Amino acid sequence: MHISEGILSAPVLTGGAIFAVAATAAGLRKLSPEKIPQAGLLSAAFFVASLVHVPIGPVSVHMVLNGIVGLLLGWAAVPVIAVALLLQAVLFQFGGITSLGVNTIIMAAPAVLCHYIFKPFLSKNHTIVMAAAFACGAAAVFLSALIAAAALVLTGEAFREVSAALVGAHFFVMIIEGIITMFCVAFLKKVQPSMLNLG
Amino acid sequence: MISEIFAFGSSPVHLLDPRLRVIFAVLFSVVTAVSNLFPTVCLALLMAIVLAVLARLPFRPLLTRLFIVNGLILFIWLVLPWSYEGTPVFSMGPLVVSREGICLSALITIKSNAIVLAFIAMVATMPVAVLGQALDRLHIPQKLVHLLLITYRYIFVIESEYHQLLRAARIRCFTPKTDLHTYKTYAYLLGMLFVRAAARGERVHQAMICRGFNGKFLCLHNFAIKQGDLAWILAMTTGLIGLGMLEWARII
Amino acid sequence: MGSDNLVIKLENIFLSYPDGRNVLSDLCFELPKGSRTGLIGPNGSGKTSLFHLILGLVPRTSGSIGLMGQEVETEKDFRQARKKINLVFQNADDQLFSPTVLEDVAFGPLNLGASTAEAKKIAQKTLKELHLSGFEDRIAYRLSGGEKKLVAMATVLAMDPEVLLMDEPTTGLDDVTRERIINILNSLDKTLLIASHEYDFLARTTKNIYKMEEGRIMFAGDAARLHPHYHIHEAGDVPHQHS
Amino acid sequence: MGSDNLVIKLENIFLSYPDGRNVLSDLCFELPKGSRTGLIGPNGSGKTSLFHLILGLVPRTSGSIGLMGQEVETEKDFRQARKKINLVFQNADDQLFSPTVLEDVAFGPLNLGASTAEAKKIAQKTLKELHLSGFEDRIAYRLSGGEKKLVAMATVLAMDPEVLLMDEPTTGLDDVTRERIINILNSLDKTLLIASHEYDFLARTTKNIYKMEEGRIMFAGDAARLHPHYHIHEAGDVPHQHS
Repeated sequence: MHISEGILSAPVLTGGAIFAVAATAAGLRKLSPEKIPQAGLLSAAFFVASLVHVPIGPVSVHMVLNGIVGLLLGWAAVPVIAVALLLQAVLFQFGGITSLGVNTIIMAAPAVLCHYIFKPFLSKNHTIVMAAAFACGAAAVFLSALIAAAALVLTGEAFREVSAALVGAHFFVMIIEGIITMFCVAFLKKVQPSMLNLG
Repeated sequence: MISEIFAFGSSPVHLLDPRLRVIFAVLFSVVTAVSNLFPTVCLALLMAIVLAVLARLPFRPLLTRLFIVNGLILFIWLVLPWSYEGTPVFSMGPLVVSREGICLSALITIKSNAIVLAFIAMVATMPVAVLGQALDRLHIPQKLVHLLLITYRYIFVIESEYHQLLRAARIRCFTPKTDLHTYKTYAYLLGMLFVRAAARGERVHQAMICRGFNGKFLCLHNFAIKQGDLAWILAMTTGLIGLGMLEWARII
Repeated sequence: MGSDNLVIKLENIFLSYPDGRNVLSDLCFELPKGSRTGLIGPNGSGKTSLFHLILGLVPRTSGSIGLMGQEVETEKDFRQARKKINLVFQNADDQLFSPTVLEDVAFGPLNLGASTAEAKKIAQKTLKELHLSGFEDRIAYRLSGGEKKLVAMATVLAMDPEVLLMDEPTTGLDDVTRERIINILNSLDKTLLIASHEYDFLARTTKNIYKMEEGRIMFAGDAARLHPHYHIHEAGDVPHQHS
Repeated sequence: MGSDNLVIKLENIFLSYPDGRNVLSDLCFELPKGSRTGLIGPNGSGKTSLFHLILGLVPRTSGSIGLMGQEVETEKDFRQARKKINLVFQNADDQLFSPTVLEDVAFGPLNLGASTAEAKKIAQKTLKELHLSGFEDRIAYRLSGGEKKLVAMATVLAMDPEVLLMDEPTTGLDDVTRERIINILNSLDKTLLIASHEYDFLARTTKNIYKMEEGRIMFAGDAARLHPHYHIHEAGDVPHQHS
């Protein structure tokens, strides 16, 4: 999820950039140089995964996956997401330079937040894990939509309806992200629990 | 398929110092993004078109990209003109289209296209390998550059792994539908992708250790400003000053 | 297409990589129903591409493909054909993506329209036939190489295809698994097309052997008359003759 | 450790996976300086683990490791040893982690303390020796499978190790690249230890072949005396003898 170039106002862009730089710096501090290859590979996997389109009725939507990125990476999700957005900008021109900061916050803030909220539930019993993973995937997308809406409204009152439409349009995406995050966490928990730091 | 369609070429833009291209792309984007006057953004769009022509961007892929960008802009056109209060232009039932709403949508459309076009012309015209080196030389933190380059290196490998897994699903008669089985299957495919990426991350780290990796990451490439670059600096700076004056000096 | 007897009929197939190199060039091939055919050729000779082409996983550049007596053109045609013709990949890791063995083997039957309970039953039956009972809840990703290969075969056999394609089934396997695969293949009553670079394996599993060379297929001989010998003797690297 | 003549000496090595399964069990092995040794065994027989153990990438459960005549214990010891003993990984993609070829090949020399200019020169020289001149600015993901393998060899050879380990060097390669690798290996004046599941490749590149089985290594024979013959003759499946 991202906001295109040329829409947001200067103060919102500046604010987003400052927050993004600070959060990226914080995330990088948690990443020792030895962990860069591991983070880079996961980053590449998320990049590819975000290009996957899943059908929803007659159309298809592409994955956001910031919930599971947060679960797996914690604070390191911020630089990973920043890098993925930069690559999307260079390779596909989704987003660009000026909105990179705001878009990083839109995607990464919910990832980190969801990490702290939902991670503790992953060591509980199966039903709780599934519920928490679903909530994590859905909430991360919902929060992203909210932050994007806030960025628009802060740019100008004129965007109130646009932001409302934006949040509304993400309702089905939330559900699908929730379901996919749920099965994906179940998969990881069975196959490679160490990735979720669950031994 | 992920590919760098604009990255390889021998146009005047492709030959410019990548550091300069990055710097001017950032400056141009920022100036255009904060401009709010039609003359300014129109000049910006003109500059972007000139850059695109100079970069000899392949026409079809370029149109496709711009089409996608404008798909998002279309969303704004669908909502903004009706919802923005101001001088009515025409009305349809309870919905009133305002002049201000149309103006704002048009402004956003021009700005967005100018920035994206200039970005494609200046930055998408280098492989990310070169972009990484340029960012390193511009003192972007090394860890971030390293993360970018490793990510870039492996997206192609992981993409082909994904296609292979998807083929495995397809030959077993998997047809995506709107149902739980489909979402579960995608979740498993992605989960497998993550597991394999993590395992590969481990192997890559081991390979780095074998070659004496000690946490430092080195970029080899050295860039040097050439004669042609100077003319470019002059032209771009003039253009940027022109944009700034149109927007803020109130000469018109 | 004519003849009902041919399960695969390829005519003048061309296939090239995105970079323009030809993989298959003017390839013609017919596979009669019930036949057991080996396809031998060096690595990089296009065997994998050929299989992917037959299943509609890569688009041909030109030529016509007939499967089960029907001309296939669209993805929809191929989707029908894949119910009858299926492939075991060279690398079992590429074929397995479900967390547990049971889920992976049940995946195909589910897609063919079986209910969850039916699919489970089919999966269990297939595993049993391959002497893999007890593997149901094992994590597919953590199986050994040989076990993965057998499970990959199970995932395909669970769909009960009429024609089974196998791409380099023996690569890197231990001798025990190899023997098990040979036994499984020899007990199957299906049309078989096996690509390998090992004469020896093909000699024990197929009846006719074709050779792939420069993107084309040629008849090489009767499998029974064509086989390798591994042995130790004194001549070593010195040129020598077997009488 | 004694003998200066041994570049690798493993005694009573045990290694187990986190899940408790034994990979190597009571393994003993000696590799004399200048020898060219093959290690044959199916996938999963522990060849990769053995290599990783020798280079200190995975910790042994018990046993002693001597490298270049020195007992190695700590990560620091291994770091020293890795300057002399190095490994070409099975999967070239794992080993080529830099965006361009030149950076990748120069990575090792730079870490060994060469200046940027020296490292560049070494990299260029190594590429030239492997007939890869002109590859310097190629971007890793745009190389073919065979090219990747050759560049991966260059990245290791640029560090000029005395002992070269190779893990399944032929996996997934076409025959042309395979021949190039055989020629390169035969032209090297280094101690070689090559793991493969292909007799035929080992027979052409090594002098002695050891077999890996159940986490142990045993002597299998002189490479020159152990080789396959492919031929066609009338006897077919009927038992027959070669004189």
